[in-house]
Amino acid sequence: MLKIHYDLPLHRDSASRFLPWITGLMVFLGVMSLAFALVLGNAASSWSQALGSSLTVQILPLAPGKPGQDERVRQALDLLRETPGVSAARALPKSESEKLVSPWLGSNASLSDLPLPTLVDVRADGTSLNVALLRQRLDAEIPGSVLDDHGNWLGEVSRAAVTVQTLAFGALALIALTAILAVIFAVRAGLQLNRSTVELLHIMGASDRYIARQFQRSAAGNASRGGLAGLVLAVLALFAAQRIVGPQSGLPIRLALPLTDCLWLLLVPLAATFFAALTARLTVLATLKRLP
Amino acid sequence: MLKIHYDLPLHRDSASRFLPWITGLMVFLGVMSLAFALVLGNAASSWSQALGSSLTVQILPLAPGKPGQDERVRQALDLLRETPGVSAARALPKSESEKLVSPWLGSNASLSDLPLPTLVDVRADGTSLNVALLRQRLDAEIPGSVLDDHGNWLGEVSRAAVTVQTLAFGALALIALTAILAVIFAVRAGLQLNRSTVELLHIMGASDRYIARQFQRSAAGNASRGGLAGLVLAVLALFAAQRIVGPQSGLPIRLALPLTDCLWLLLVPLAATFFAALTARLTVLATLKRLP
Amino acid sequence: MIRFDSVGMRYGSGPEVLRDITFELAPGSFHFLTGPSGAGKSSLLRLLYLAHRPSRGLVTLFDKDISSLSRPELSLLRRRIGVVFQDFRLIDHLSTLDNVALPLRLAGAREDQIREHVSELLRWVGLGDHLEARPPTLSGGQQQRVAIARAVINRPSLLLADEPTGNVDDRIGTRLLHLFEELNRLGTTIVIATHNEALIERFNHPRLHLQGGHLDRLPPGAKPY
Amino acid sequence: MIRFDSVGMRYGSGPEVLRDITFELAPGSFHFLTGPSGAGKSSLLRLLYLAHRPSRGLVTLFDKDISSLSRPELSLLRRRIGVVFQDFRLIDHLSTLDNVALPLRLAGAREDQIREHVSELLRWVGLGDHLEARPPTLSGGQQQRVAIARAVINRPSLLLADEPTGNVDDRIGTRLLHLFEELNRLGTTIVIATHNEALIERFNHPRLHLQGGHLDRLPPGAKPY
Ligand SMILES: Nc1ncnc2c1ncn2[C@@H]1O[C@H](COP(=O)(O)OP(=O)(O)OP(=O)(O)O)[C@@H](O)[C@H]1O
Ligand SMILES: Nc1ncnc2c1ncn2[C@@H]1O[C@H](COP(=O)(O)OP(=O)(O)OP(=O)(O)O)[C@@H](O)[C@H]1O
Ligand SMILES: [Mg+2]
Ligand SMILES: [Mg+2]
Repeated sequence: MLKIHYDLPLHRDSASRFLPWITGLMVFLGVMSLAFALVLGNAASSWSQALGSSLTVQILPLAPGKPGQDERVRQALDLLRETPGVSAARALPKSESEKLVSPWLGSNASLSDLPLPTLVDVRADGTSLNVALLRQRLDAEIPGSVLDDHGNWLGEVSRAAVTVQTLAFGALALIALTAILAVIFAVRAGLQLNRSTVELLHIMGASDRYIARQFQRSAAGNASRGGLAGLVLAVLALFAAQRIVGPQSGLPIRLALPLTDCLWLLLVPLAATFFAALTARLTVLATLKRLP
Repeated sequence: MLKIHYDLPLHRDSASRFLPWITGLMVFLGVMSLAFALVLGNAASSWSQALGSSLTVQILPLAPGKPGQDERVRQALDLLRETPGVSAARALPKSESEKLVSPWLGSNASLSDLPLPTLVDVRADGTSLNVALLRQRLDAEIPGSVLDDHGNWLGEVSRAAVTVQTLAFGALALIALTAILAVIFAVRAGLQLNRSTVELLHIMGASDRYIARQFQRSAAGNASRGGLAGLVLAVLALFAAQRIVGPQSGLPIRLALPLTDCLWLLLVPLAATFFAALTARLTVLATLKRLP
Repeated sequence: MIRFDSVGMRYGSGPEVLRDITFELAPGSFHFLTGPSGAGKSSLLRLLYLAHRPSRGLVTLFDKDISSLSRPELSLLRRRIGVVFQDFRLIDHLSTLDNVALPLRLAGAREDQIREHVSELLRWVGLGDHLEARPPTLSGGQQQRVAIARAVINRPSLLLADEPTGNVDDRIGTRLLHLFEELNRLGTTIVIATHNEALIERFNHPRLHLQGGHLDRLPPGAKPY
Repeated sequence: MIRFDSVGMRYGSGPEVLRDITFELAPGSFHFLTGPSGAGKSSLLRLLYLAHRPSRGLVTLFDKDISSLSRPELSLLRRRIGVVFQDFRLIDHLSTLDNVALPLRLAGAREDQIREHVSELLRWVGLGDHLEARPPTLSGGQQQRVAIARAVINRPSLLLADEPTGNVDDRIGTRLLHLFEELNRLGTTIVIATHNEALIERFNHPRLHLQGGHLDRLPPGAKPY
C-alpha cells in the first residue's frame, strides 16, 4: 500500500470515506472496459489476419489463338504483387487445381484431358486491400481471370471486427472520461465540506501551496487506496470471465492479455490518483483565490 | 421535467448539488453501455442469420450401378429436413449447377456431356446446427455427398458474434452494477452531511416515515434531474456515434436501435432514480433507528 | 410534569456524566439550570428532550414513563417540547423564515398562517429585516434569536433552553427572558441552562444546580457556593 | 499597530455594515469591543484578521498598509494574529490536541515540543482530561476553551477574541481574562468583543463601542448609554 506523509491528519474526515469507494468503483469500471477493448482489439486483428489472407485468382483457359495460359499467369502475378495490400501471390501447381476441381466432376472424370484453370493464391494483409478495384484491374488487363474473394466474407468479417474494435475503444474512452469526471466530482464534493477548514487554515496564515498540498495528498491517498482495491477487484473479475469464456469453451476470442496490455491496466488507478490529486489542488487553489 | 412536491426545501443543500452530477454521469454510462450491448446483440443475431443460412451439399454423380442420383438427392433432402437447426433445404436445378461449374472449366467445355453434381442449398438458423454431426451422418448415409460449409466461416463468425454479445452484456451488467453502486454511495455521502438535519427533525417530533419521505423525495428529485440530463447526453452521443459508424461507412454493424430497445434505455434513469430514493430511505431509517 | 428517579447517564462506554439524579418539576414551573462548564447541563437537557436515553433510573415526562412509550408516542411527545440548542442547530440552507417555520410545518399548519405568524415573531425578536437571510449570514446573536424563535413558535408545553443568551447583550437577554416568562404565564414549563448570574439574579426563579454529577435544588436568590 | 482610516465594509452587494470607521490602537494595548447584537463587532474583527477586505478606506496593521501586501506577506502577517472565533471553528475530526497544535504545525515546530506545550496549556484551561477527545464530544464551554487555547498557543502579536466567554461561567471567564492579561503583559495587543458587562467592569480596559455602523472610543469604566 502507498504510504503518504501527512502534515495534518486531514485524511480522516468523513468526506474522505466516500472518495475511496467512488474511485474504487470507477477504477474497476475503467480496468474492465480497457481489458474488454484490448481483448476485442486483439481478437479483431487476429481475425483479419486469418481472414484477409485467402483470395484466389483463377486464370481460365482461353480458346486457342488467344494469349497463352502461362503468359497470362505471369501478368496476373506481376499485377497482384504491385497491388497495395497484397502481401504475397503464388500460382498453384496443376495437381492442386485438379484436386480442387475433382469434387465437382466426380473422381471418375479424366481430368488430364480437360483444360483446367490455373489458380493463384493471394495473401492480403488485413483490410487495406481494395478488392473491388483489384477485380476491375484484373478484368481489364487479364482476359479470362476471375477473382474469388470467397463470398466476400474476409473483408466483411474483418471490417466487422475493426468496427467492433472501434466501438469498444469509443466506449472505453467514454467510460474512462466518465470515470474520471466521477472522481473529479467526488473530490470536489468532499472539498466542499472542507471549505471551512480551507478558510481556517488560510486565516491562520498557512500559504496557499501548503494548504493545497495537504488536500492534494489526502485526495491522492484516498484515491490510490480506492484505486488499488478497484484494480484488484477488476483483475479478479477478469479471471472469472476468463473461466467462463475461456479457451475450453471453443470460442474464437481469447481473454488472455499479453503482458504489455496488462501494464496498460495499471495505468487506470494511476490516472485516477493523478486526477484526484490534481482536482483537489485546483479546487483548493480556486477556493483560496476568492479569499483576500 | 419531473416536478416533485417538497414539504421541506431539503433539496437545496450543498450535498444535493453533487448527486445530480454523479447520477447524470452514471446514467450516461449505463445508457451508452446498454445501447452498445443491444447494437452488438442485434448485429450478432443478424450476422448469424445471414451466415448460418448458406451451407451447400453436393451430391456427386457415382459410377453406373450405384444408387441413382435423384434417389440420393431425395434421401439427402429428407435427412436434412429432419436435422435440428436446418430451416430449409432445396435442390438446385441443373442450370444452376452448370453456372457454378462453368468458371472452373471455361465456357468452351460442353457441359451437358459431363456428369455434374446436384447442389442442395441448406438454410440453417443461427448457431443451433451441429455441422460436424451433420457431416458425419451425410457421409455415413448418402455415399458421394459432400457438405460444404464455406470454409467453416459461418459457424465461427456467428459464434464470435455471440461471444462478443455475451461479453458486451457481461460488461453492461458490471457497468450497471457499478453505476448503481456509485449512485448509492453518492446518496449515502450526501445524507452523511445531513445527519444533523435528520437528528434535528427527529428531536422536533417528526415521525420516521415523514423524515424518510423528505429525504427520499429530495434524492429522487436530484437523481431524476441528473438522470434525465445523462439520458439526453447519451442519446446525443449515440447519434454522434451513428454519424461516425453509420450505414454510409459500409460497415456491417447498424447502430440504429428498434423502438423496443430504445424503451430499455429509458429504464436506466428510472432505475437510477429508484435506487437513489431507496438508498435515501434506507439510510435515513437506519440513522433514525439508532436514535432513541 | 417532569420526574427523575435516580437517573444516571453516560456517553457510550465513558464515565457517568450524571449520577443518581432525583428531582421533580411541577407543571408551569420556571427553573434555571446552572453548574460549571462540563458539569452535565446540556446532557441533562438531552435527557429531557428525549435525544438520549438514561443509562439507569426512571424518567417521567408529561406523567408518562418514557421507557414504556412506543416510537410514534415519543414523536407526539417531542412535538410538545421546544428546544434552544447551545449550538443553535439551524439548517444552513433554509431561510430564517423556513427555519422558524419548521415546527409548524411538522404540525401540519397552513402555509398562509405560517408566514404571518413566523414573521411577526421574528419582528418581535428584532429580526424583521432578516426574514430571507440564511443563518451563515447572520451574526452570532441573530442566529441565537432565530433558534429561540423556532423553539417557542408553536407554544410548547415544555421549553428547554441551553445557554440562550450567551451571544446577546443584556438588553436583548432581558427581552428574551420576558418572552419566556410570558410563555410561562400561559402554562409552559420552562428550564433554562445558563451561566449568566446577572440574569439569574434579575429574574427570581428557583435553580437546579449541577456539580460533580449531582443535582441540588436551590430556592430563588440562593447562591450555590 | 492598528490604524483604520474612514474604513467601510459590506458583504457582497448588501448595505454597509461598517461606515467610516477611524481609530488607532497602540501596540500592547488591551481593548474591549462592544455594541448591540448585529452592530458589526465580528465584521470589524474579520477586517482585523484579514478574512475580509474593506470596501473603502485604509487599514494599517503592524505598520503596513495591508492593501499593498503580497499574498505571501499577508500569510506571514496572519501567523502573528491569534483568533478566537465566535463559533469556535474547531476541526471536528481532529483531537483537541491536534486542533490546538495547528498554529504550531503551521509554524513548523518540532513534534515533541508541540505535544508537551499543548498539553500543558490545555491542562491550564481545565481540559487536561480531554486531550484526545473530538470537539463534538465536548461541552460548549469546553469547546470554547479549546478555541482560546488554539488562539494563544504560539503567543501571537495580536489577539482577537470574539465573545470568548459566552459559554463559560464567571469563574472560568475570569481565569481566561487573566490569561489574556498575562499575554498582554508580554506584549500582545488584545481586542475582545464581548457582551459581558460584568467582565468589562471587573477588568478595567478602554472600550470600543460600535453602534449604527460607527465606532466610539470610551475610556475604562465608562458606559456607552
Ligand atoms: N457526545 C458526547 N460524547 C461523549 N462525551 C460527551 C458528549 N457530550 C458531552 N460529553 C461530555 O460530558 C460532559 C458534560 O457535558 P455537557 O455538555 O453536558 O456539559 P455542560 O454542563 O453543558 O457544559 P457547558 O456549560 O460547557 O455547556 C463533558 O465532560 C463532555 O466532555
Ligand atoms: N457573511 C455575511 N453575509 C451577509 N451579511 C452578514 C454576514 N455576516 C454578518 N452579516 C450581517 O452583518 C451585520 C453585522 O454582523 P456581525 O456578525 O458583525 O455582528 P456582531 O456585532 O458580531 O453581532 P453579535 O453580537 O450578534 O455577534 C448583521 O446584520 C449580519 O446580518
Ligand atoms: Mg452545555
Ligand atoms: Mg458577532
